[in-house]
Order: sequence, then C-alpha cells, then structure tokens
Amino acid sequence: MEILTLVLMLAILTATGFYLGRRRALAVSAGDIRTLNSLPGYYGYYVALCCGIPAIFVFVFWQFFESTLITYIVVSSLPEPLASLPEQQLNLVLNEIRNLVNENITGGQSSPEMLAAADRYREVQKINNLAIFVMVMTLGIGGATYAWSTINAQQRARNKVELIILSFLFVCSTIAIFTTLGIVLSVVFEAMRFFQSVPITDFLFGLEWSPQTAIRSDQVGSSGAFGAVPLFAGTMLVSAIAMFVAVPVGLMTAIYLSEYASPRVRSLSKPMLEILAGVPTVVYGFFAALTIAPLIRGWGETLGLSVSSESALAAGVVMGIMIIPFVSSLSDDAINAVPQSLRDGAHALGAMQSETIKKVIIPAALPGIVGGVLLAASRAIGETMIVVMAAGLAANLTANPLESVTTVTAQIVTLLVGDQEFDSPKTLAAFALGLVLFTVTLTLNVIALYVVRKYREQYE
Amino acid sequence: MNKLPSDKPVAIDLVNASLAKRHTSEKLFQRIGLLSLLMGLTFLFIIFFSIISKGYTAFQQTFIQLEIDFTTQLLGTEATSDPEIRSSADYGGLVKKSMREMFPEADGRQEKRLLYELVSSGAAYQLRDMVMDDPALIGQTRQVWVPAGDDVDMFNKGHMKRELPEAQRRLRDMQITWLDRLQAEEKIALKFNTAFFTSGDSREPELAGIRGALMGSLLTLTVTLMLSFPVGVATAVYLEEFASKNRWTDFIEVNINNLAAVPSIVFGLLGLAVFINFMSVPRSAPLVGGLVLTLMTLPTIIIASRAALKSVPPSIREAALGVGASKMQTVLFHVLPLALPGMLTGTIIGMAQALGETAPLLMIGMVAFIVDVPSSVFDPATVLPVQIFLWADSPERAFVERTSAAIMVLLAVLIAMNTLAVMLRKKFERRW
Amino acid sequence: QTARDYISIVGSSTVYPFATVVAETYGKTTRFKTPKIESTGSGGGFKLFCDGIGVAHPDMTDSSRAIKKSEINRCKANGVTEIIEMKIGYDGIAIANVKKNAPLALSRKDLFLALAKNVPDPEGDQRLIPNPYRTWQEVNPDLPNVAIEVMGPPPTSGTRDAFVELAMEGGCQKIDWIAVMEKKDERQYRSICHTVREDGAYIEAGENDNLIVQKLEANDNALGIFGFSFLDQNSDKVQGSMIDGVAPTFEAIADGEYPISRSLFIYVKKAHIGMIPGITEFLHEFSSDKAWGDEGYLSDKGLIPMPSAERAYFAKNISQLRANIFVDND
Amino acid sequence: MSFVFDRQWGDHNERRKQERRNHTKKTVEPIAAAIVPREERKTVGVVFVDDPRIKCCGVNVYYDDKHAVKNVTLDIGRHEIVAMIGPSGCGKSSFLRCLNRMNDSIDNCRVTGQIVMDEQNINETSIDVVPLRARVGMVFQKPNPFPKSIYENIAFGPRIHGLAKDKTDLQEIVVSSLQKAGLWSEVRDRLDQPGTNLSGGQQQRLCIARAIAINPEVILMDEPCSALDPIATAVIENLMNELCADYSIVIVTHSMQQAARVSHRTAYFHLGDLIEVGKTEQLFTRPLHQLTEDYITGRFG
Amino acid sequence: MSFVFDRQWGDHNERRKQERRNHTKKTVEPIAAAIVPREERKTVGVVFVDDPRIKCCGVNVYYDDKHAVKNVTLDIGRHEIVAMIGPSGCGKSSFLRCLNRMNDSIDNCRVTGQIVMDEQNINETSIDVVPLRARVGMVFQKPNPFPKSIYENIAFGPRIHGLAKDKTDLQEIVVSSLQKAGLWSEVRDRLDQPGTNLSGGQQQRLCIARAIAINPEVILMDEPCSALDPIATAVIENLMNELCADYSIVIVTHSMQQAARVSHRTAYFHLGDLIEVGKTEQLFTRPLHQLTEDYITGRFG
Ligand SMILES: Nc1ncnc2c1ncn2[C@@H]1O[C@H](COP(=O)(O)OP(=O)(O)OP(=O)(O)O)[C@@H](O)[C@H]1O
Ligand SMILES: Nc1ncnc2c1ncn2[C@@H]1O[C@H](COP(=O)(O)OP(=O)(O)OP(=O)(O)O)[C@@H](O)[C@H]1O
Ligand SMILES: [Mg+2]
Ligand SMILES: [Mg+2]
Ligand SMILES: O=P([O-])([O-])[O-]
Repeated sequence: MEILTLVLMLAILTATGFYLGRRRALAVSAGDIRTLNSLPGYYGYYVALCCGIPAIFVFVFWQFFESTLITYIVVSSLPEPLASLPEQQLNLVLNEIRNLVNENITGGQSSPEMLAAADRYREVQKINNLAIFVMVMTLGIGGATYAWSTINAQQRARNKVELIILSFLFVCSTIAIFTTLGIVLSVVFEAMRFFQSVPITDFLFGLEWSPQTAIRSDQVGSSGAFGAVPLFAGTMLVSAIAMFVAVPVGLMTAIYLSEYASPRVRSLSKPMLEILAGVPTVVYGFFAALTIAPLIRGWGETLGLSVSSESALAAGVVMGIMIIPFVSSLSDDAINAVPQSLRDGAHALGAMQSETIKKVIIPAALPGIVGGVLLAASRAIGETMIVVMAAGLAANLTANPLESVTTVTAQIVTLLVGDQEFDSPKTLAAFALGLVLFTVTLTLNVIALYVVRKYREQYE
Repeated sequence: MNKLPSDKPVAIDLVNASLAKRHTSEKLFQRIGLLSLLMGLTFLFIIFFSIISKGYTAFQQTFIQLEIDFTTQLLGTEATSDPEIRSSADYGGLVKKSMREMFPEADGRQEKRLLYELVSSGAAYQLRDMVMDDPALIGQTRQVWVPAGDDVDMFNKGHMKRELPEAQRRLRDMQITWLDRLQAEEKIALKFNTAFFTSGDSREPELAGIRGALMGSLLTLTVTLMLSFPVGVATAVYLEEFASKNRWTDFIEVNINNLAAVPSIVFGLLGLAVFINFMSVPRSAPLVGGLVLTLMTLPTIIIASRAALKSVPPSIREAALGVGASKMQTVLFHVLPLALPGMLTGTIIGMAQALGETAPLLMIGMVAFIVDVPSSVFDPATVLPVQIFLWADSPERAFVERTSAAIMVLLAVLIAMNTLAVMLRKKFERRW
Repeated sequence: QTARDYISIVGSSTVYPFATVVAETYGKTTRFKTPKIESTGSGGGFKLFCDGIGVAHPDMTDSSRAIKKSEINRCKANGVTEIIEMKIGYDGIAIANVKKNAPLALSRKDLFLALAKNVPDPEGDQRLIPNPYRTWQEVNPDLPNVAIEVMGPPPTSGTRDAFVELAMEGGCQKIDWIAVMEKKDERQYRSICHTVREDGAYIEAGENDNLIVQKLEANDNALGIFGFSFLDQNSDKVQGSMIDGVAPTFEAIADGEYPISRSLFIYVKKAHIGMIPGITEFLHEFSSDKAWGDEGYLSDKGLIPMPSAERAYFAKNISQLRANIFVDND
Repeated sequence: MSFVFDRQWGDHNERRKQERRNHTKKTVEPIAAAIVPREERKTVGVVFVDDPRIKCCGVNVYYDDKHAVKNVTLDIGRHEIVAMIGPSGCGKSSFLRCLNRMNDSIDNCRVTGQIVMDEQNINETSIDVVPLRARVGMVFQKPNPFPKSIYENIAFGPRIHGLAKDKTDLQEIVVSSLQKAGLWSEVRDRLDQPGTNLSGGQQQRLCIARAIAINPEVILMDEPCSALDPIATAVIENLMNELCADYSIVIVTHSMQQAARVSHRTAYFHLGDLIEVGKTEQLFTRPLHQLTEDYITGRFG
Repeated sequence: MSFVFDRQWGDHNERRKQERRNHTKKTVEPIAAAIVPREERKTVGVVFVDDPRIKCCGVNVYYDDKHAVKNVTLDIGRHEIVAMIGPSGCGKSSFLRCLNRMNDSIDNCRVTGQIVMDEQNINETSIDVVPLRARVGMVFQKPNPFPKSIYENIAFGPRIHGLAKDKTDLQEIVVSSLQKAGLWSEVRDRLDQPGTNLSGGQQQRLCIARAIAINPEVILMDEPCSALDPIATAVIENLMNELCADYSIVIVTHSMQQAARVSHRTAYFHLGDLIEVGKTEQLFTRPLHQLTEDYITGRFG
C-alpha cells in the first residue's frame, strides 16, 4: 500500500499547492483581484498542476523501470549457480523470490540462498520505496514552490492552465490514432505472411471461401480456398438486414419518444431500450438460433420456400434488435436538441407534427442521427456471436437472406480461437481478413465523411 | 395584390381538401412510431421473459438434511488440536457415513456410489469449514443441511421427469425412491441459493457462484469507465470545439469512426500485443480487460459526444464568448452541461456494450476458470458475460438455469449502472 | 511485476471441463491456490505454451490431440525444451438425433458418403463426382428417407478434425480404390477423405455443443456432432447413432469399441515444476484414482477413463516427472 | 399631446385607412367623460366589433403560476389591423400566441377562456390546429428561419398544404412572397443559400414572406419590423395595408408611430391586463385610461 | 427635410450631448460643397478622430465569396457614441462583430484589414481574444440568454473576470446591472428562473445587463432596443449616455430617431460600403452623400 500512501500524499500536496497559489494570488492582488491577469483560482490550479504533473510523470515512469532495477540489483547479488542461469530460468527464480517476499505459497523447498535473496529483495524494495517517495515529494514541492514564487499580477495563469488542459484534450484525441496504429501493426505482419502463401488477388477477388486447408503441416490439405468475397458479401447481407430492422425501428422510436410520447413514457422507455445494447451477445445468439430461426423456417416452409436452419435473416433480425438503441437513443438526443423555435416555425405554418418532423426536425438533427446510424452499422459489422450461432459459418456467396452465410468477423473469431497452428495460413487468414476489413471500413468511412459533409452544408 | 382576393377562398379550400389525407398520414406516422417503440419494448420483454422464466429457479437450491457425527474416528484424534490435520481430515467420509446410516439398504459399490451422488461434493467442504470455525464440534452430532447434487436439484425442481424411462434420466429408480423417502421425512428442501451470490466459479452447478465474475466485471468496468468517459469526452471536445477543421482532424475523425467498426476481437489482439506483451501487465487481469474495453468503447462515446456538442446552438457559444469568456470557459460552463445528456447516452450505450462483451477478452486470458474472487485489478478474473458464455457451454443440465440467472445478474448490474447515468442525463436535459 | 503463486493452464475447450474439476478439487483440498484455466482451444494453447518459460507463460496446456512436430519446434525455439505429456482419457464423439425419431445405425462409410465433398461415382467408375446425395436413403437404402442435415463444428475446431480423421477417413478407407491411394498419393487421399461438403448438408454450427443439442430439438431430422458428455447429460432429449453397430455408451468408448473417440492430453513444462507452487501436487491429483479412475469424479463428468495399465504408465511418468516429449535435435 | 403622433397623421396611408374604416362599420361606444384612474384594471374602450373574425372572451394565460395574460376580452374584426402595444413583458406575445394555439408548445403554459373563430372555440383541445394555423399565420418575435435554403423556407408551407399545382406555380408563390416582403432583390441570386445565413432584418423579412406564402386569413405579427430599417418597414406596412383588404391582421409593435400608421384599432396591455382598446386615432389622441395616457406620453415607469 | 428628425431634436439628451461634444474635441473636415452623387462609393465625412479608442483601417468581411463589408475605414473615439445605420443587410452587424472578433466563430467568415485598439491590431490571429472581449462587450442582434437562471446569466461574466470580491459583491453587480438595464423591477422575485422564459424585450434587456455587468470599455450594441417599448428604450438610451462618460459605445440601430437622440457621430452603410460618417446632427440635417440623403428622407429602395 506504499503506492496508495504516496498517491494520497501527492493529492494532499497538490491541494495545498492550489490553496497556497490562490492565496498568494489574492495577496498579490492586495484585495482587488481585478488587478490580476486571471482569477485567483487559476493561479491555484497553476501551482497545483506544476506540483502534480511532473511528480506523477516521474512516478509513472519510475513504476515502469522500478521492477527492472530491483531485479537487476537482486540478480547481481545472487550466488553463482543461480546468477548465471539463462534469462527465462532466472525469471522463474525471481518469481520464487517474489513469492517469498510476498509471503505467498512457494513452489519448492526454500533454500538458504533463496531466503537470503528474498531478504535482499525486501531491502532493495524498501530503499526503492523510500527513494521514490523522496523523489516524488521533492518534485511536487519543488514544482509547487517554483510556480508559487513566480506568481505575479501579470502572469497569464489562465492561459497556462488552459494550455495544459488543451494539451490534455489534444493528447486524448491522439489516442484514436495510436489505437489505429496499434491495430494496423498488430495485424499487418501476420497478414503479410498470409499473402506470401495466398496471393493477394486470390484473396481479394476469390469467390470461394473454404478454409478446409491443412490445419497442420502433417495433415496435407484438402481443398483450400481463401476468396474473401463471400465473407464480405455475407457481412453486407447480414448488416444490411440488421440495419433494415434497426434504422426504421430505431428512428421511428426516437421520433415517437421525443416528439409524441409524454415525458414519463420517454424517461422510462429510453433507458429500457438501452438495455437492449447491453444484453450479452450469447443471449442474442441463443435467441436467434433457437427462437427466430425456427420461426423463420416454419414460415418459409408454409410459403413453400426453402429456408436453411441457419439463415442470414435470423441473425440479421436479431442483430438489428441489438443495435436499435444505438439508433434510437442517439437520434432521440439529436432530435431533442433541435431548437424549439424551429418546431414553432413549422407549426405556425400549419404543418402537422409529422410534416414538421420529416421536413424540419430530421434534417436539422441529421448529423446526430447519421452518427447513431454509423455507430449501429459499425456494431453490426463487428458483431460475431450472433452470426456464429444463428447464421452459421458456411461461406455462401448469395444475396438470399434465407440461406446461411458467414461474416468476416465471425470468420476472424473462429479462425483465431480455433485449433490450429498459429502460423498456418488459416490462422493468418484471420489477420488478413482483419486488415482488409479495416481498409474497407476505412474507405467507407472516408466516403461517408464526404457525403455527410456535403449534405450537411445544406443545413447549417 | 390583385391576385390575392381570388386566391383567398382557394387557399383554405386547398388546405381543407388535403387535410383528411394529411391527418391519416399523420396518424399513420404516429402509429408507426408507437409501433416501433412497442416493438423494441416487446423484444426486450421477450428476452427478459425467456431469461427470467428459465433462470428464476436458480435462486433456489435443493438441500438435504444429514445427521453428521463429527467422530474423531474419521477426523483423527489430533484434529482438535492441530489445524493442519483438522483441515485435511476426511470430511467426505463423514458425509458418506451419514448417508449410509440413513439408507442402510444401499449395498455394494455401485449402489453406494449412487447413494453418495445424492449430495454434492461440496458437502464435505461445508463440514470442514464448520469444524475449522468451531473445533468444539468434534465429537458431537449435528443436523446439517447440505446441498444436494445437481441431478437431485434438477429432479427436485421438476427439470428431470420421473416418467422417463430409467435409461433416459441421470437419476436411477433407486435414487428416486431414496429421494421420495427423504421427501417424506422432510429432509429435503428448497432453500435460497446463497452460494450463488457468495462463491466463485465451480464445475459443480450447485456450488457455482457468480461473485467472482461479478467482482471481475465491476473492476473491469470501473477501469473502463474511469478511462473511457474522460478520454472520450476530452477527445470529442478537442475535435469539436478546439481543433481547426483541417485534414488532420478529418483524419482523426475518420479514424474514430473506423475504430467503431473494428471487430472487438481485434481489440483483444491489440491488448495482447500492447498491454500484456509490451507493457507486461499480468494476463487475465481486469486492468487489461478494462484497457481493452476502453479502446473498444471510446469510439461510441466520442461519436455520441461529438453529435451532442454539434447540437448545442452556436448562439450560446457566442453569448459566452461575447462576455469575454475564453473558449475553455465557454466549453466548460456552457457547452458541456448542455451536451452532457448526449455524452451520457454514448456512455450508457458504450458501457452496456463493454459489460456484455466476451470476444476481446478471449485474447487476453479472461475467458478462464477462476475460482478465487478477485480483489484488485491485478488479480486474475473473468467477467459476467464470460461466465455466461462458459456456463452456456457446460454439459451439466443444471447450468442452464444458472446461465440464465447469471444473465439476470448481468442485467441487474447494467440497470443499476444505467440508472445513475439516466438520472444524471435527465437532470441536464433541456430544450432551447 | 507481481509474483505468480498459482498454476496457469491454457488450452483445449474439450479438456477444459475435466481439467477444471481437478483444479477445483485440488484448490479445495490442498493449501495451494486453485489453478487458472483458460479455454483457448488446443492450438491457441500450444501457441501460448510454447511462447517461453517464465511467469508470464502458462505452466501447462490442455489438448484434445497430441502435440505436433511444428509445435514442438516452436517450443524449442522459445526455450521450452522439456515437456511432460500426460494422456488423461478419452472423449467419444457422438452423432445424435432427437429422441422423437428412431436412432440411426450408421456406418463410417455412410458418414463419408453423406458428408464428403466429393464421393466416388455410384456408377462404379473409379472417379469422383461432387456429392450427389440429398437423403440418407440415397446413401444407404437401409436408412430413412430424410434429408441429410448434419450440424457440426467448423473446420477450425479440434472436434471437427477428430471427426474427419476418425469417422470420415475411417469410412473412406472402406472404399478400396481410395484406400490404396494412401500409400501412393497421400495428399490426394487426404483431400478426398477429409473434405467436408459445403453445399449446406453439413452445417457449421459453431463450437457450442449445448446449442447444437438445442438446435436438434428444433429440427427433428437433423443430426448433430458433439462430445460424449453432452450426450450423457441430455439423454432425455437426444440419442447417439450407432456407428458401425456400436452405440456411443460409456463402456463402449472405454473399451475402444466405439470407433469415433480420441485421446485427451495435458502438457506440462518441466522447467516450471518446483518454481511455480503446486504443479507436482496438481499432477498427482489429476493422476489419482479418485480423479481419473474408473469410478473417479472425472468419469462422472463424462471423461472416458483409460485402461488401468495406461493409467499406471502415465501416473508413473508423472511421479518421476520425466519429460517424455523432447524436441528434435536437428 | 402625444409626442410621436401628429406628425405622422395624414401620411400616405391615411386615404386607405379612411376607406377601410368606412367599410368595417364598427360601433363605437360613447367616449367616457372622465379619464379612468390608474388603479382600475377593467378594459375600457371598444372591445367588441360587429361580425368579428375572432372573438376572445376571458382569455387567461398562465406560465406555471405566473398569470401572464389576465382575463382578456377582445374582438378582432374583419379587414382590420389591430395593434397591440404595451410595455415589454406585459403579455402581448403571450396573448398573440393564443390566437393560433402556439402556446401549446410551451410545456408550462396554460391557456383558459374562449377564443371563437368561425363559430368554433379554437381554444378547445379537440380542435384541429392544422387548418387553424393554416388560416391564422404567425410571424414570431425572434426570426426563426429553417436551416434550409431560402427557397425551401418559403416553399415549405405551400408544399405541405398543397397550394401549388406544380413546380412553376410554387416558384411563383415563392417569388411573389419574397417580393411582397421586400426581400426579393436582396436574395434573388442566392435562393439556394441557407436562410440562417441572412442578416437579422433579412431573416425577419424571410419569416414574413414564409407566413404570407400560405395565404392565411388572419396574420399575427409579433414585432415584424423590429429589425428593419424605415424603408423595409414601409414595405411591410404597405403589405399589411394591402392584405387587410381581405384579411385580419394583429400586430404587436413597440413603435407607436407604426401602430398609428397602420392599425385601425389599438389595444394597450399593461402587466397582463388589457387596459384599453379603441380606434387608433382616438386611443393615441384621447386615451380613456390614465395608464394609456401615461404610456403614450412616455410618463410611465 | 428629414421626415423623422427635427421633432426629436433638442430633447432631454441634448444638454448631455453638448457637453460631450465639447470634450471629445473632434476635428471636423470642411463640409463638401456639393452633394456626392449616388454612384460614388468612397466614404465621405469625418472618418478620423483625435485619439481614437479603436481605429479601423480597410476592414473587409467576406462570407465565403460574399463581400459583406467593403474596405471600411472608421475611428471610434473615446467617450463617444457612434451609431451605425443603413438598410437591412448592408453589413452593419458584420462590421460590428469585427470589433471584438466575434466573426471568428463563424466558419465561413473571413475578416481582413487593421483594427487597432491600444496600439494593437486586434485583427491578428495571435491576439488573445479573451481580454479583448472583456474590454469590448457586445449585445447581439438576436437576444441569446444562456439556458440558465437570470441570476447566472448576469453573474457569469463578473465571475470569470473576477470582478466580484465575494458573494454579496456579485449580488450587487447583478442587481445593479439589472437595474441599469431597467429589468430589475420585472425580475426581482424570479432571479432563479431560466432567462429563456422571459419575454422578447426582457431577454434583450437581460443581454444588455449581461454585457454591462463586466464593465467593458467599449460596448457594441446591435439593435439593443429593437424589442423594447419607448419607455424601456429611454432607459437604455439614458444608460448609454451615462456609460459614454467613461466608455465608447457603438450602436447599430434602425431607428433614426434613436440614432439622432443618442449618438455623437453616425455612420451610414450601404451594401457593404461605408458611405458617410459625420457628426450626427450634420449627417441627419446636411448629408454629404446622395445615398445618405435618400435613406434619411425615405426615398431609397
Ligand atoms: N453567415 C453568413 N454567410 C453568408 N452571408 C452572410 C452571413 N451572414 C450575413 N451574411 C450576408 O452579409 C450581408 C451583411 O449582413 P449583416 O448581418 O452584416 O447585415 P446587417 O447590416 O446587420 O443587416 P440587418 O440590419 O438586417 O441586421 C447580408 O447580405 C447577409 O445576407
Ligand atoms: N415560458 C415562460 N415561462 C414563464 N414566464 C414566461 C414565459 N414566457 C413569458 N413569460 C412571462 O410572461 C410575461 C409576458 O410575456 P410576453 O412574452 O407575453 O411579453 P410581451 O408583452 O411579448 O413582452 P415583449 O414586448 O418584451 O416581447 C413576461 O413577464 C414573461 O416574463
Ligand atoms: Mg413579446
Ligand atoms: Mg444585423
Ligand atoms: O478446443 P479444442 O481444441 O478441443 O477443439
């Protein structure tokens, strides 16, 4: 709990910094805060930030290297046979030592050397804790003192504090970039290796997907086809069905809730629908496979249609239900945010409520609605479990919703968690699929951005 | 001017002419809206109904009353003094002895086995815990209610039909006769299933509990919420309010939209590579889970937050800027409170999604059998959806109702989590 | 870096239900913590297992098949040089339908003809044609006249592998001109015997066996492929088809009469023994008679025990902690 | 006596107003001999007219428990322009909005009383507000153009009511409405630009054009000229004069000159009470109520 | 000659204005002998003043490619009220918004030229707009209260600028601002109600109160009295007169009477061009430019 105390101390220090900074600013202003460049609180925040930020940075940085350092010191003092162990063995020995230190159950009989090493470890740890404590406190106090001493009436404390906040905002916004980078990096190498064994053109334009190829090297391949087209077609089909359910239902629900329903109904129904987004997908999977699919099959058969027991329709419909709240809640918010004066404007012209909604409110709320729909579509593309359970895993190139299809994501998951060697083309195919899906959605998003922007220009 | 008089009667007549049609379409529109709402709610109720009707029985568990003689013969003479011996004593023997005494007619290995199957293997641990708590029990005789085996539980709850031929049910005829006798003696009863809420996972349905997964979910979601909400809102605010609209922000925007479409399992791959392999956070830890789910939830929160910020009328920003507020003050004091409802919607949906997600956790070792209840974000843990996924895949019939019960717990967590956000959202909601 | 004082196990989803029972008992009856067992699939398990030695890597992996050469090499490359293999028992693969209908008596040849992508031309020529059979009766006149519809695991699954190798290849070998091919052109032979049809008669239904059982209930004429323990637990709903005249019963699988059954394994890193607490004790629990014996608790859970001689062999191996899988030294 | 009035009297509208007055034939009550004291809150003056277009009787408007319009009884005649004046916050807009039920959209607003138009009490919930609002058009105090193109802003009304036979017809309506509102010359070459990009006064004229595009029979205008320069104001005032040949117009205005120029009758509101109604000329020259006199002579407040 | 003017001349503000005029000491350029013809677009009149508070030099405003303000050069003197008049849509608001950089928040708007205040070109991107806007307050054309309580609406500015030492001080500022804007009596017992629930004119005064609560040195008012009755208008005009003892005020107005009553100098805009600037009295009585004359005599359009 050393860490907790330290964090607590730092928090207290920061709070004190705020208080002192603010007080000093007040003192400098000699009672008339108008002579200050910024509000006294900003000086307080400035001192607090100068106190906290460097200390926290160093603390986090230190946390990263602390264990390496301690380990290094302990290892260098280990007696000979242990010290010269290969690295991986050493890792286990260290684990043992740490178990001893933490008074956990240990594996073997603890030899005297180990006990000695554990003692040493404890010692080093103690020193380390002391060191970091001193360091963090010094930095905190130092930073605070510096900031405190620079306080004067002309200092642009607000600008500085806002700059720090802005930097924080900026850093947050780059996380998305790093995530994207991370994703690309974590799939691209494996995808490359896949493309070494399967030509990229076959993959992109092949019409047959049948990964019954060699799972293992000794199990010489049967047929093996890695044409991704059926998967993408399947993804489109299932997502389209889902959107076909979710968009009208979600949008109409949003309209009803925000424009027709009483506040009570709205305040109850909206959160209730939001639960739909949180039901685990396994549950939806069972629902789709065991309730909807037989239902569809039964209806189909009475109509004389051939319906396979796993159908894109069943999976799509249930997926559509799942993403209703994405459309309904986000659209509801967007619609609700349309200024009342626009509604009044339309009503005063004798527009029916529905005409107002269709012609004035929806266009004005469009950016928010599009955001919700895009999110829903994204969710539909990324969903796995329902597809695996209800649409099957057979890659049919078909536009018939009554047939069984599979999607890119479903394949990625089954390929990744299935039983195969990790560098067989089959597993690698998952990475290739991931990469291509990523590229495809990226392209679609770029297009969406421009389309939405163009459309939006009309309404703003 | 000269046109107006002739137009005058025409105008209102024209209005009236189409009025009926417009009213019909208005009504239709409203009905469709209502229908949509009802449809959504119906789906919800169907799902709720099917879960609850399957799962409510799991909150009760069949118990059998045994007369246990805590004899030193079986426990060992030193058991009173030496905790080591006391803990490793043969408590199973006590249970078996008691069963044999109750049904002395069970004869032969096979029959005895059938007899012992009636009570759960957890009975022995229960006795051990009793003795460990109170060593004075040793040498005494007590009436103890112990959990019945899962098949007995299923039979008692009517999930296993007595009418079926013997070969088609897991309880033999003989076992059923015994159970009937217990019933007659009132030594078998349904009681509240406390273990379901207090223990971690188990392979024995009657001992399996949700606590470990619940704690895992809470820890994971705490990490997720603490990171994704501030970061998501910060990103949205930066992009919407501060960043100049150029290629770079377009790039970020497209990226974020695109991340929303990345299959969740890919986030698992990323988490594995970055957090576990690179930053050496322990595998299966809620911390990693939380981080991965954060990355997954972020796009949802960002997109919703941006939409919310966009819908705040510019006149409000102008008003604040006009009195000399800085952009930051304008955003913090005026725009954020107005955009908060939308941001909370994003958070509600994003967190709901995170709460129900399994696939990415597979990659980071959270789809696992973990009995001990995690107490920190570094302990190995699973989460509720994973527990549901694993139980749904278990062969034992008794897990079916427990799976549904676990889903109920998950939904309860979800509702509890949402309630707060929904209340906050309502508080900040206003029309302008 | 926190210390690890519990065993970490990864691997097969098939072994998972068995390994977890042992782990739970072990955790409750010893002073050690309950091991953590991840269900990653056999292949995924080996990947993690062979990633290296040390706390960050698992101590054991479960597998529903024997370790492969390439995996051994991968292990070796990462410093995992001594591996202990322990077979733990058998798992039967049942081909079942609902109780409402009569049980089927299938042969492996029937299965091959019904499910292979390409089958020998019924006209008699030694050539392959795309599978023309729509109903079981077309495959074998003794079988009922219902459409072929089999729900089973996808090609990525170990169970599917086992099914293909044991059932389809077994049936495939009954056809002489293909059987001889095994020697001549193994590639061709495997391609014929191992490829499952993709025209909808075989439905890739995911790896959730409970789901398959429930789908069978909704679909009278379908057959489902899943592990014995699910058949055992759902004996009121579904029944296993006889394969080559043998029904999938506990005894028949244990005796080795039922043709579609496979061995399950556990692999242990020797280097971790003694360093991570409790590995030896865990292995002892696993190999104790009360666990994997004829009447042990594992058999209650549906694991088919090995003959006692085999058990003794592996138990002895364990007590000596003898690494019996070595990496090739080439 | 009034500090704004006499100069404008007899301007170019005078002739028209004379004509109108002859033809609306109002019964004018005898003028009270002494001026009504400040404390008295009962309406004085000519509240009723023959053959009214709209008859308001005991109209109250409440916002939660704020009583914003108190028991107002007032007729709006045919072919008449009624001006409503009064200090800011006295309930003019609230009353005006009752006449086409726009208060419905304010959650905390409650309207009681009878507002009869064509023998129907339009303040009843059962009334269909759509044809009502098609007949009673409204221009709001704050211009509220739709975030659509200028063209669409105007075309919206005629389109939903099906007033245009075809595209050219619609185009004609749009153009003539813009012309009447005096906005045509400024926007003729930017009809496809968003209406929200216009200047304040342009937006106001856009809203006027939008309202007259549906040919309403009664037009409610809440300070339609507040953001307009004198020339644009004159255009709108002319428009009103033209329109009142066939329609009734109720206008809220703060400019007493404007009220004097355009209206036939004027109603003076004070803190929610309708204090005085009378022929515009009379009200501005010989107010019956002390409060009215205070207000028009600038002594109030 | 002017149809609105002479009557108002010499009203109660006259004395004050005289005083002010003496003390601002403007150099008045010699009046051009002949009136400038309509086609001429260069500014005539007194553009520059001694010791100006704000110096605008060649200011242009573009919306995308619409050139809304064309090369305007104009000084705003100290202790001076400058009125800007001109037909709707001529660029008054656009120009006014340049003076405290409010055009920044319009995406498609681009401002060029120099606007110098305290030896700084405030039209440079590097300028910190926050202190600028604290010194140059603004009342917008459309009242835009925050959707918060009336109290918070006013208190926001003083609070962020640290103008109040404590709670009572803040309260005092709020009350006195409301009093100065003539709104206090109407809202004293509902300070915690949302500002958006007020009537149009009340909202406008709320915005004025909000703007003066931060004690700006220059106040820009875009038609501050458009929704106000004559009495409330008088209150605001008085306020302006008081404020200009210490501050500079720029007001856009459509009411020439108002311009005449309150302003020292008047600028006439026409289609984006600044046509004429001059002492108010001179501009309204002896305009130098034909367009100005047309406008003030109502001949334009
Ligand atoms: N955001 C905008 N985009 C495009 N054009 C605009 C925008 N805002 C204003 N304009 C145009 O610029 C011109 C000047 O507008 P401005 O608002 O400055 O006029 P104004 O003089 O204030 O008029 P008013 O008296 O009607 O308020 C007008 O023609 C207007 O249509
Ligand atoms: N939504 C509302 N909630 C509460 N009070 C309101 C609301 N709208 C208006 N009021 C109050 O009702 C009274 C009358 O308002 P109304 O808008 O009718 O005034 P008005 O005569 O139009 O004034 P102005 O000339 O300023 O527009 C005012 O005191 C106002 O504050
Ligand atoms: Mg009003
Ligand atoms: Mg303007
Ligand atoms: O998980 P499996 O490898 O046994 O299919």
